[in-house]
Amino acid sequence: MGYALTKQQLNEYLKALGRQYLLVGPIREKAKGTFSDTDKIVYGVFEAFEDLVLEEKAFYSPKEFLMPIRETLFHFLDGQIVEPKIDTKPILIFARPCDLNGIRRLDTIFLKNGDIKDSYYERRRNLVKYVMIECTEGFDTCFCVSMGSGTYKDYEAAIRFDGNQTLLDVVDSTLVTEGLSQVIRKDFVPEYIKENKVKVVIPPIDKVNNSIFEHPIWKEYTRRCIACGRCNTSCITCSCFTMQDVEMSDDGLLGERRRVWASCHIKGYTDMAGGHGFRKQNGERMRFKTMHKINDYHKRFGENMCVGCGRCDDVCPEYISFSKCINKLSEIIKEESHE
Amino acid sequence: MGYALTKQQLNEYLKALGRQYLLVGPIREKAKGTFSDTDKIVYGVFEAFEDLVLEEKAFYSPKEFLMPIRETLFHFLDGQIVEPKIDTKPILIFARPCDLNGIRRLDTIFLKNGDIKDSYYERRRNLVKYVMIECTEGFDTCFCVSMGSGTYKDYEAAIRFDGNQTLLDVVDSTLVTEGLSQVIRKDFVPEYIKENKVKVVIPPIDKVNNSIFEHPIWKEYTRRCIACGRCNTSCITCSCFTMQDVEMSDDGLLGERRRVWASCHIKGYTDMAGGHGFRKQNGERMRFKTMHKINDYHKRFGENMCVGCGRCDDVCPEYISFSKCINKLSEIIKEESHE
Amino acid sequence: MNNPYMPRPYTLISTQKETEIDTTFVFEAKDRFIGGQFMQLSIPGVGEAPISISDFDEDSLTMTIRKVGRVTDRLFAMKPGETLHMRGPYGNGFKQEWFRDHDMVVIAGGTGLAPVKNTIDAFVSNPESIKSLQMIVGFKSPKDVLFKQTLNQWQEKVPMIITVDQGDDTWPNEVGLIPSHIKNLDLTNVANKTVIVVGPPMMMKFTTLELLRLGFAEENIWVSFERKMSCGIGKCGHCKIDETYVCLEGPVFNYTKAKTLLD
Amino acid sequence: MNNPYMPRPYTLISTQKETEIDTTFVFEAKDRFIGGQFMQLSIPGVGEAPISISDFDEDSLTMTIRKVGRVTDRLFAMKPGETLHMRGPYGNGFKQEWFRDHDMVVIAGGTGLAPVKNTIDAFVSNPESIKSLQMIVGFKSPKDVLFKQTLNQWQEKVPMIITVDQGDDTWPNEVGLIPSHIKNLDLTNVANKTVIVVGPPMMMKFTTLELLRLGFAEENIWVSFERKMSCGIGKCGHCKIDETYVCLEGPVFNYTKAKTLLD
Amino acid sequence: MSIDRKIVTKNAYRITKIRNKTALRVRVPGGHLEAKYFQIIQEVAEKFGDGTVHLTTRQGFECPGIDFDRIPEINKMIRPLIESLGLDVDYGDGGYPAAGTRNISACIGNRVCPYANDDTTRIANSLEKAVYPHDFHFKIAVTGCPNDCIKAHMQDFGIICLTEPQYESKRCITCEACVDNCKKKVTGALSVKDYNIERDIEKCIGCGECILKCPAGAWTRSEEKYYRMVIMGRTGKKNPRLAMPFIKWATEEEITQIIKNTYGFVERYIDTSLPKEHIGYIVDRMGYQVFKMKVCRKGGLYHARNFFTGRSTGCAH
Amino acid sequence: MSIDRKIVTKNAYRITKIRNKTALRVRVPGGHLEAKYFQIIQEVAEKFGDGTVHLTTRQGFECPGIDFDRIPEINKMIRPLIESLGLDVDYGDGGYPAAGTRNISACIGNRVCPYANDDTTRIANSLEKAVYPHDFHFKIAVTGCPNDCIKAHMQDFGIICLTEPQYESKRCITCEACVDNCKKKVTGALSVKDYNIERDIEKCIGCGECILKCPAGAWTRSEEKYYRMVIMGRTGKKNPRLAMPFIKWATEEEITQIIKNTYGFVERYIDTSLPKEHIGYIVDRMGYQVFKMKVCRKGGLYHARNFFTGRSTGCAH
Repeated sequence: MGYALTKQQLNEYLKALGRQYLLVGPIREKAKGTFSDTDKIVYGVFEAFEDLVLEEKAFYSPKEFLMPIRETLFHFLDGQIVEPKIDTKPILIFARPCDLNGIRRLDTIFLKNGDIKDSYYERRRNLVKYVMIECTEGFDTCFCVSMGSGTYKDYEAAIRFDGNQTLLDVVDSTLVTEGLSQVIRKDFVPEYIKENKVKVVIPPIDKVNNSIFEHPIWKEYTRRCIACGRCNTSCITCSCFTMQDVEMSDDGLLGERRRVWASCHIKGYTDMAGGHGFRKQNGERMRFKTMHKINDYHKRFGENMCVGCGRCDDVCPEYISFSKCINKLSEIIKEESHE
Repeated sequence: MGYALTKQQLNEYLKALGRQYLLVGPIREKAKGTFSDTDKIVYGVFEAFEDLVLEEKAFYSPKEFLMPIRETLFHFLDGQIVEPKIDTKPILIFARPCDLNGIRRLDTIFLKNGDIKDSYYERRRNLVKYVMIECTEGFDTCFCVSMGSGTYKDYEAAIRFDGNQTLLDVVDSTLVTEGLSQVIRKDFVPEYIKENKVKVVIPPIDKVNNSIFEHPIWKEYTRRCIACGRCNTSCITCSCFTMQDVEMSDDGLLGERRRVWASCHIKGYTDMAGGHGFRKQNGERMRFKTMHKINDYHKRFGENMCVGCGRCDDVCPEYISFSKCINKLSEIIKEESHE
Repeated sequence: MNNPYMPRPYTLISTQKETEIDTTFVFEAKDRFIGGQFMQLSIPGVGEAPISISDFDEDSLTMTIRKVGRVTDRLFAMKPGETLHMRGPYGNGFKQEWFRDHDMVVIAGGTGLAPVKNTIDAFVSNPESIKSLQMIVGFKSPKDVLFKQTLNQWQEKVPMIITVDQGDDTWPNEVGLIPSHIKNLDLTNVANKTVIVVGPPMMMKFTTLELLRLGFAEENIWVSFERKMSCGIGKCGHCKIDETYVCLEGPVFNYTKAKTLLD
Repeated sequence: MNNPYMPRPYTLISTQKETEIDTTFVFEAKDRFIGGQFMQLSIPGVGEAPISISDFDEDSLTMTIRKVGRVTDRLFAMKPGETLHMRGPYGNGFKQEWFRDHDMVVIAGGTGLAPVKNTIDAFVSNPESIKSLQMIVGFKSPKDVLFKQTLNQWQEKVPMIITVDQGDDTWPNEVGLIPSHIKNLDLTNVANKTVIVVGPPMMMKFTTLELLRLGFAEENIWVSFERKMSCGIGKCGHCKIDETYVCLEGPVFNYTKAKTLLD
Repeated sequence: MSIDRKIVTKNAYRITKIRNKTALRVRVPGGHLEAKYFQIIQEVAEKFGDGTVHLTTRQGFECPGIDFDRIPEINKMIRPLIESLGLDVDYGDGGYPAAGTRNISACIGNRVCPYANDDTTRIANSLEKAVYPHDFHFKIAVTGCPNDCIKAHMQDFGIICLTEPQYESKRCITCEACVDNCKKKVTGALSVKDYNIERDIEKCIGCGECILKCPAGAWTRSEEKYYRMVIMGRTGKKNPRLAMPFIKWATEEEITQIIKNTYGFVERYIDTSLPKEHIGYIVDRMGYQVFKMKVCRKGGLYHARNFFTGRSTGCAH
Repeated sequence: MSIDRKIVTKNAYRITKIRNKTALRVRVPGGHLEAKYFQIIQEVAEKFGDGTVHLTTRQGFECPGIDFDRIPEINKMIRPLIESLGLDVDYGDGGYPAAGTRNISACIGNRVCPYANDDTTRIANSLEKAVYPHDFHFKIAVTGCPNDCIKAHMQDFGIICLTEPQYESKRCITCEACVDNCKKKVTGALSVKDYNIERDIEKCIGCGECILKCPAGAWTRSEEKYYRMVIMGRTGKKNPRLAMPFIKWATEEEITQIIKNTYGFVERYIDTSLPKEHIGYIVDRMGYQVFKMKVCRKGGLYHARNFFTGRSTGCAH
């Protein structure tokens, strides 16, 4: 069902939705940027349209509403093991197609990899619905079109912010508030981006073999990459985590177990008890991530993990471009196939 | 008797003179300037024409050949008081009219002020003869014309360095060397400077009275003058000195008494045993010097002490101009006379 | 919530010190296990650690554990009768049917003997299930030797090379790295022999290279991987190698697969 | 070389301590002096110092000297019979003929009494040479009083105010600065009285001001200047004031001249 | 040649080694200026000077080889530059006041540098407004972070911009990048406890490196900006020394007040018999305690927290 | 946006606070340049940057707000400037090597300053030739006199130009200007004895102030020029410290050799696991004695006179 809302109507609508849902979208955290006197755009809870930041890409993705950076799995109390409760208010995430496609990758890992579902993810996932923010232009580093993730159809609603008018397509009837009955109905079919400035060519899966592991390109990244992990933390599809157990009382009776985001770039990712680890070189880590995003996951699940949101490019302090890396790899594989 | 000498003849003549006389003229001391990588032009012993520096004014005057900066008056040895001997080789000073007129002022002070002649000055004075270097252009700070000291007639010889030719007028027959008989005779009457860039007006002696002592002009010099004494040490006419007694052996039996240049600008000039002194303000010292140079001495001896060589202007680290000071004073006295 | 991360309590029945740093723990357990699978040992407030199952029967679960971190430190302080938590079993394990009627060679290095112990025991107890069995077991030094009694029992029944990298005066067996002993096995019909290789990464690497050199067939070599694991159920990502999750598809791999798993 | 700087030896005959820091030295001397002239005391290797002549006769020279520097330090260490050097006398001195038949007032402060002592003695010894004599002599404090015996002798013969800036219980005479006592002099026919004023610069300044205020004539006032002197013969420049050399034209000046000598 | 040396040098021209030649000195507070004024400097150097320019360590231009009598012309020419730099303190075409208090210098600050915790040029300019014109020999510099590129530790007043890192444990992934970095490059103020990062506030120097290193946004900047002031550092012939800590976690208002108070202190205690007694020597002479009491009492700073104990003991905090 | 950060920053461009914007940094060895090149800086700033320029404390220009992809154009444009500064080390149009060893800075030196004992810019340029291009993190500065306007005491190698004052008693008038000044402004190395000036050579720091103050030319400059080198000073977060004296009365050749030897020392002992270990920390780690032995042995300096004892005792002179 399509609507055309004025700014005022939009805010009234959001207010009404807010009673039902926690509204999450890209917002500005004033002066909370990494560098002094800079802001940080993040996904956070908002109330009104004016809170939303649409002209800049958020530094972090909305994934933390599905998999918090730190999530407590258990509380321990003198032998008892208790699952913590979470806020059960439904969440409405306003996000672009790339991120929504990214969340679908998270679903895959947490719910479809192996026989066992991740119950913590699932219970949050079940609380979330999506309002797709129409995105036809993208940003400088986006390459969603190449990744086939510029479109998304499974939204509960779609929205176009267009000057003074906002167009809304509501699929999920629970999102049709009473107020909407006062709003002009107007059919709205969201458009999708047709071309990014950045284009990548994914090497064909059947052409990729282990010989690429030995290629000097990874050495280059050993030189350049500082293994800070920003590409992982900002990535909408990175889903790795590590367990942390904490004893909160001296007698050890009170404690908790949590999981926190892990990063395949950051030291310790593969270290086992006893100290042995793998992929000590930063270039090996770059390779691992790259292959995961455009090859391994694809082999397992039939689509690429990477959705081309380009955040890894935006946040790399060493200005390493993942899209450039993919294209380089493609070139290498193309050349090797020809040989 | 006039001569025209080639460069070679000149140097041969100088060589011949050098056997008889210590030749003294303006020479360059390489890298011995106050500031690093600068030279200092001073009056010193020279041998050849090339040693002479004519394009720059010497920092110090030639007076130190008549009154050394330090001159030992007596050596003491266990009760004996001994006058030191000096080198009795005659000295031939090559200098411009201003300096030669300045030396005449020294003669006046040392030989004619009071009934008693200064024997130390006299014995050196008697060794010295003068070759007047013709000076028709002067330097930027010269004001000899205003002081009437741009001309000098009592020279033993006069010399004009004129490109490849040197013209010589010899008055003193002892300066006619054998070699000169080989040289072309040419009448030479030295010319004198007619106008300086800097002109001063000396306030008429009868118009100067004690009221000038109170004038704020001296306060200005208290602010500006740092009492370093360079104007005195560089002055051709400053003749003040102070006694220094030194015991050279621990038992006090060996010692000397010397006199060293004194400066009416430098602290201690008027301090008596017990500590009382006069003219504590630097402006008062400036006034004292100024009046001495253009008024007091004139009252005593009928001509101004200052010969307008301008060295005090050249050497003042605070860029105080004595010629400007004279002119300011003239203006003040002129105005006061009119009132 | 059907929570796969929820650990269950297990009671410690007995412990057996194997070496200075290795101890065998026996827990009461009624679950069904496969040798080579692993459990997530889980001490509330301390952490979890993936531990290979070294033996089991209907009522018990045995794990030989090295003291190498926070979790095992706590474990080593426990006394029989106390309870700890675990979840699992995870992984594929050594499925007995893979080896039925094979000429078996088991090569185990150090703690690598633990995950394969149950399998060897099965071979030894049921010699009819396989064609033949010979073994190489290696340790760093005599004081690192695990399962001494068991080894003695096996040795009575099976051709077996027991070696240490560095011996001492009392050491009655072989000395030298495991790969150097492979050629001393009975290598008749080598192309049809099946090998299980378990041990530290370097040992596995050089052992398989030697095996291939001596004519073993890739598809007849089985290895077990050890990796960092946080979840054991294919979510946390740590154990992933290429498109393979060790916790799901491993830890036991046929060499034809294992050789493609490059870190 | 006729060397005017050459000092001559003089033998110390006797010393007389006047105060803690002033001592009167008597030297053997046949030269001719005028009271108010000065000698350049000259200690080889130590220095020279201009010292006023306080008294003299055909055979001796007396100087009352304050211990204030290197040269006087040495002098004070000397004993009668020892020799030191001097050159001089220099300066004009108080010429007796200037004062013949005058109504004389002598005002002396502190060590200023020394240069004028010989002149006062002449007045006192030859009262006929002048019309009248009265005196003010001032010191800082009782312990600074010079020539105590002489003062007593003079006091018997001449109207005399002896004052100290600051008295004590034992002080029998006046208290207060010299200028404050001038008005207590016999000031009849003041315009024709002649005054000799000798003392420290400030004392001379305020004394002359007071004298003028009370009606003394400028041309009847005589002062003696003290200045730094290195040569004593008009070369070294130190004592020059305007066009005047104190060593040559002074140190004694009529006030009509002295008032123009501004430092 | 007659010039009033003191007036000339106070008016941004210096005495040079070469007799009768001066050099124009243009101080650039905070070191940042619009490029268009480069033209003026170039023109001065080429038309009146020897065609060269020296970039001074206090961030000024120096054009040597200038005749003294061209000063009025040059003053007219540099007027737009002087005005744009905010240096024009009622001098009109008479140049601008210099010497005395030296150019307030600053590193490039957070206009450009990722490490800087504040806009150092802005602070330099605002301090300039607070203290100029002043004859006292003061050196002030502002540096954007404790790395101290401007060498604040060699100034009378070195101002080091700080942020107080805010830790949000729920965003922390315990990667320890902050801890490792702090140990390696800073003061080791961070440690891990129970997978959380603990910040030793005594050791923390407020550099903000932890914020820069954090991949997950667990560390962010404090809303307030803070400043550490180090004092009485100096080069010089007599006894060069590193500046000593004076106040930490101060506000901009506080540091400005301290500097202003110090001018009052100098006014009262300077030894005018010396040519230009440097503040450092005055403090040495009067004693640190006296100085501290005097500059902190005014403006109510005396009881402020965060003062360092200073060089002598027993100092009230 | 993809750039090779390490290559870019090594090539005089920096990472700035603003994503995708860089800043050109042009170091000016010794701080002195021809004014005509100001045009180039201005043009870069206005055409490619944000129209502003920062004057750095190490005497460089920094033009912020530049897009990374304009680097090649800018490199072409600045080529004449780079060449004139002698920075062109086989880079052609590729810019010039920067970072690593920092710009060798210098006070204005004796081209202008009356106090300077040498042409500091010349020395900076000659050291530049001796050490560039080099990746090691070194800071070197040359100051014309011990007044140390360049803050040599905060460098790894601070070079202080000296002269050894020559006293000619027969020209001395005992005005004591030198003595008073040395006591007031310097180290009190001069005293009067029997109307002559005595120079305590232990106290004398070779500043030459006595020469400047002498009205009679009794003090003159030594024919040889000398240098004092202070080492291992630094700012920074970890532990800022004043440089320590290392060698005094050294020749230019000697100081150059010591610096060159130090590069060898670093090459051998640097901890490459750290991002860019700073020479000061390497010396701290290896110990002063090892450092001294290594840098002085080569080139025969080990037994040179005039070494300071250094921070530990028992050091061979």
